Amino acid sequence: MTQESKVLPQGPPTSKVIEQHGLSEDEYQQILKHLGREPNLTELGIFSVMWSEHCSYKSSRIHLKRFPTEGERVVQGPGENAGAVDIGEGLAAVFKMESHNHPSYIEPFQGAATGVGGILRDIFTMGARPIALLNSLRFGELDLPKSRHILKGVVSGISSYGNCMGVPTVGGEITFNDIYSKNPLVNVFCLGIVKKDRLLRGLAKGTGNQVLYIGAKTGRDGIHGATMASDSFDDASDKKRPNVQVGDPFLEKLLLEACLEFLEQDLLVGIQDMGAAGLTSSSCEMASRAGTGVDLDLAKVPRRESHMTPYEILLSESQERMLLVAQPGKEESVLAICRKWGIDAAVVGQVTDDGFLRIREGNQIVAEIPAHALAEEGPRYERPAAPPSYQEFLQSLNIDMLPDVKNPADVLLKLLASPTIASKRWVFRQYDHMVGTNTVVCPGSDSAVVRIKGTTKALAMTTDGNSRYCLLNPYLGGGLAVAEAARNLVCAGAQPIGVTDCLNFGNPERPDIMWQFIMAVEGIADACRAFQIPVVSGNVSFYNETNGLSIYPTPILGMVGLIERPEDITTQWFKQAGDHICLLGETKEDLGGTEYLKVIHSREQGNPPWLDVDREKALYTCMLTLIQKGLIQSAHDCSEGGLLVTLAECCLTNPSELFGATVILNQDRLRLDALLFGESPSRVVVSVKSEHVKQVKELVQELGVPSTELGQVTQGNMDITVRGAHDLPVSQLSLSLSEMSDQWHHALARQLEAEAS
Amino acid sequence: MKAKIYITLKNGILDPQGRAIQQSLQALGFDSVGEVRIGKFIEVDLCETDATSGETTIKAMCEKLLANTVIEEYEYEILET
Amino acid sequence: MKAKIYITLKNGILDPQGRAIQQSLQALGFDSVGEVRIGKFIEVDLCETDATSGETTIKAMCEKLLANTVIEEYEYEILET
Amino acid sequence: MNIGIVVFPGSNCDRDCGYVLSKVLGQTAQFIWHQERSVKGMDAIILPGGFSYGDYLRTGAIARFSPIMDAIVEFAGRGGMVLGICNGFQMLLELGILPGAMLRNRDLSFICEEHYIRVENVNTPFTNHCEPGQILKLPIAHAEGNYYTNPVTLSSLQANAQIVFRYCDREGNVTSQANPNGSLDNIAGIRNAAGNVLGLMPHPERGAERLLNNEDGIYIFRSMISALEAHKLLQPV
Ligand SMILES: Nc1ncnc2c1ncn2[C@@H]1O[C@H](COP(=O)(O)OP(=O)(O)O)[C@@H](O)[C@H]1O
Ligand SMILES: [Mg+2]
Repeated sequence: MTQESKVLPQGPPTSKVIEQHGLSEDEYQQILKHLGREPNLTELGIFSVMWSEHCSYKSSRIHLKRFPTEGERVVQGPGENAGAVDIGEGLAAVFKMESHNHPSYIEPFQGAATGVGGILRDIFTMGARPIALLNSLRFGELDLPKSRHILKGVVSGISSYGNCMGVPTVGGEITFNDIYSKNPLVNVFCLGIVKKDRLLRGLAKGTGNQVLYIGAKTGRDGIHGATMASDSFDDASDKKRPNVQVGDPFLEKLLLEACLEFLEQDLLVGIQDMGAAGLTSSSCEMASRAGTGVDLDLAKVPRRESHMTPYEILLSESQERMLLVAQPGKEESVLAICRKWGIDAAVVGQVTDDGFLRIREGNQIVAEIPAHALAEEGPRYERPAAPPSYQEFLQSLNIDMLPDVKNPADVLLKLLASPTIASKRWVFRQYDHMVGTNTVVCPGSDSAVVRIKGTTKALAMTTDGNSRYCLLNPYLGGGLAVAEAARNLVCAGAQPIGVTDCLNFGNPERPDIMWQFIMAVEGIADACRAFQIPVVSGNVSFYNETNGLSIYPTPILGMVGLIERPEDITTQWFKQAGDHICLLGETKEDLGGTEYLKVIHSREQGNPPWLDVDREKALYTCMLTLIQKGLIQSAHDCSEGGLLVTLAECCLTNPSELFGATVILNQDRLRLDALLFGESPSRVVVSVKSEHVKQVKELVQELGVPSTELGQVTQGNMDITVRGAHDLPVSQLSLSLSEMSDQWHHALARQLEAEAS
Repeated sequence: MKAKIYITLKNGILDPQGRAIQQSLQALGFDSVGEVRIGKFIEVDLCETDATSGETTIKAMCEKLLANTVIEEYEYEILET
Repeated sequence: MKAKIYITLKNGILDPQGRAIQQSLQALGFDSVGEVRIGKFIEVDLCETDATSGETTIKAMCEKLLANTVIEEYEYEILET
Repeated sequence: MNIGIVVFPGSNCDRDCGYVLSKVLGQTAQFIWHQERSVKGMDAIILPGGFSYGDYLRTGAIARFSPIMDAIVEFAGRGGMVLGICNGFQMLLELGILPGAMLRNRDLSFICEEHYIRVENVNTPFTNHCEPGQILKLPIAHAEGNYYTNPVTLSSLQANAQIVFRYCDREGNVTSQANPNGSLDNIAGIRNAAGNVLGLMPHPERGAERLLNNEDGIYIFRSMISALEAHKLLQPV
């Protein structure tokens, strides 16, 4: 075609420029092949972002194939803006999780806020109204002033964006470890609801259809955000320009309402948000998915700053922008809705049939690249992987060298006050977790539960991950995270129906990191397969490394469960004095990698507990059966801090009153610390009305789940007696509720409000 | 002495508040309004008397706490009282 | 022309933000810090040339929208450009 | 009853109010876009919570200039019932229909939590279903609910029983500990002198269903409906 020769030549790039764009010699050769000529600088920039780790998944893609992604309920698996599962009555739940780690370190408030903005757009571009947000956060220990600063900034960023959008932040998790002091993690999960047959996709279908740009004007912000997330790229000429994007939640709220109106009136063929790599990634991905091309005229793109080059416009990561393809003849209606909401909008191009992403500025072509090459034919690497040399040291732990616990009451109080375990109320009271009037179970139980208006159904959601387990044994750590997430859901009375993941790791070019990644993915994949929970979306964040120090491998899972009847919604806290307390599952000598070892013995070593998949599955079936038969008052899974912390939380978390407990434990040849603070998985503490105890026992036995009666809910202290051989008491503790409650409820606020001097 | 500190967003950084106020002023009929940028104005009382050391203090306060130098810049004035 | 507008809480109204900043500054070791008051700093571009009419416009904008005179007071400066 | 809920750009409790009125209480809820100019046919108006115009500049400051506001001011002037919830309350203050202004919360952060409030005046169309001194538990969710007014206005609010709700503890004691945001005199809600306009920071629409573990907000909506019905009986059209 004659047009091809007209691509604006800017001179072939020098090898220095190629290197600055983070492209290897090999990758550059591939670019030459795709183009059949030298790229100009704009084209080089486009390839550079699209083939960055962040956008192309070049190091992870072949491994992610291991995830089970199919299932009866799956409506949309990985590959779209978000995944979707069928929840019945013609509805689908659309969800995904994303990371915003690096920006949140540079500018905690804006970094976290724009992270929330991005994940929300992923959900409403699918045509779904977002109804819940969750977040998983990792920070350094709070004795560092910098960690407190980052935490406060991140929390207020999430709160300001989510609250303004009117989407409740209903849950999440936070853990602390110095390994994150220079690489905090901010992973955000969002879920929305859509009519199944109205699900929208990021498709640029229909030759001749108009391509529209709506939302914020394009500025120079965040140019190279995607490469930044993929490496430590810094272009000297860009240095003066802060690489920070500022979010505008108000504009995004307008975009949300406008998009849902487009959907209601059926005006669109496809839509995608401009996230990483902005206009470039949205246009070429939409074309590539549909097998079409897209022709864009940059002169029509609304701009915030003057004298922007095509390079800058194409790579800008200004927030709150979307690209959409209108149904033929419907452009005017789209524009009218934008006018109503006061949103900038412009027709910027059209769909073509030649498979090219063609960028013009006025009548000049500034770039022309096969869309498929950008979106799908990026490099794929099977990077070398090998266990780190220190792995054996990490796993070696001679527990007999450590003294057993002498004063369990002191240890419990210490654990309750450790920020990883302490109440996160200081954080979630800053999140509007009730807007939308759907939140049945607010933050503070194992899972958040949100009802679905117009049905009797509800969805339970949780995010989980234990990076210490993953450090010690990434395969087991991956599986344990899946198990814990699913256990949290069944404790709320929900059947797990789908999962999304956010895989946060160090530098994939290091074999030890790659090994962690591969093992963790395998662990997650095997567990999901065993529990039949499909992975429908996710995100990978590599290069979480500062000065050569990587974070612990931190895969986070966001899992969704379905509750058919409101009466099955179950919470973790005790409800009534006199109820019986039972432990389902078995306590073993599982001290490796526990919070107890870290807090009390300053060790992060050993092997995490073994995950017995069949036991875990039996537990799920058992829990759901008990709950659906109405036999359970409360259910709380045992995780960080072990049995004693679990019991304390059952006592302390009821929003209307505190309860005590009288509990007798048998030591059963276990170390006392393992019994009280070990973290054996597949365990749940339930409370049962006395008239149901017999029935519960029978059912549990029938379903093959080990169980132990522990005692009763009271209005007094938490009294624990441990009996050894011949039923002789070996340890007795009595903790006042007010003391425990004071430690647990206020520890975080105290540490955060401690001012540095 | 007393310091007046003005903190504004760096050039090129999106100012959503300014934009909303601009639109609202225009809607109110203030047609001559162009760009609006919004920042912070901080008054600090200092019990120092030496102008140079006062200035050093103010600068340090801005860098350390008052301005977020990733996205903001600051100016100040020092008034003897 | 350009206007610089300074909006502060009226005297006598407790300024929780100012107090929090004062405390943080003191905790950071800025011992000489006394009272801190925090306000807004708004820059408005105006395509007017007449100083008097420009001033009238700015005043009207402040009274109508930019300041809430129940709790706030304002000052402004007009700069020719 | 036909209750109009005004939708501003950035409102986000509009649909929640609509749900309670129509699905829980069986009334007709009608959404009114802020650019409309009439509230004709409405028996009462709700200004819902949210972040109108992002709450940029000041909460409620930009929304008060919406085209619909003239009609609402006129409606209120005629004795029409207007309920401002959270951001709606802030708009009523900016409009000057209610006296005072909101400052940032004492601890500067957004607070989402259930709180107890004491009903101080049951002779209003918004509280006639309550007992004097009744304690309601309702969620608050705001960053600027720290009510302020000058001493003269405060005493006239007190003297005229215009303070309708005060933050209190579980037993009903109005203490500074029970005050979540530093609000003057623990004020959680006030009415105008005529009594037909109420602004409050807590969200009654979030406390209107057993499933959500809170039904205390129903008292306020039921009061409104009763008052409207009584009014209709008095003045048949
Ligand atoms: N770890 C993962 N597991 C499953 N799917 C993944 C994973 N990482 C990425 N994906 C899928 O790959 C696609 C591209 O993801 P991503 O690039 O994060 O989207 P975005 O462009 O919105 O950032 C998405 O559909 C996502 O769900
Ligand atoms: Mg996306």
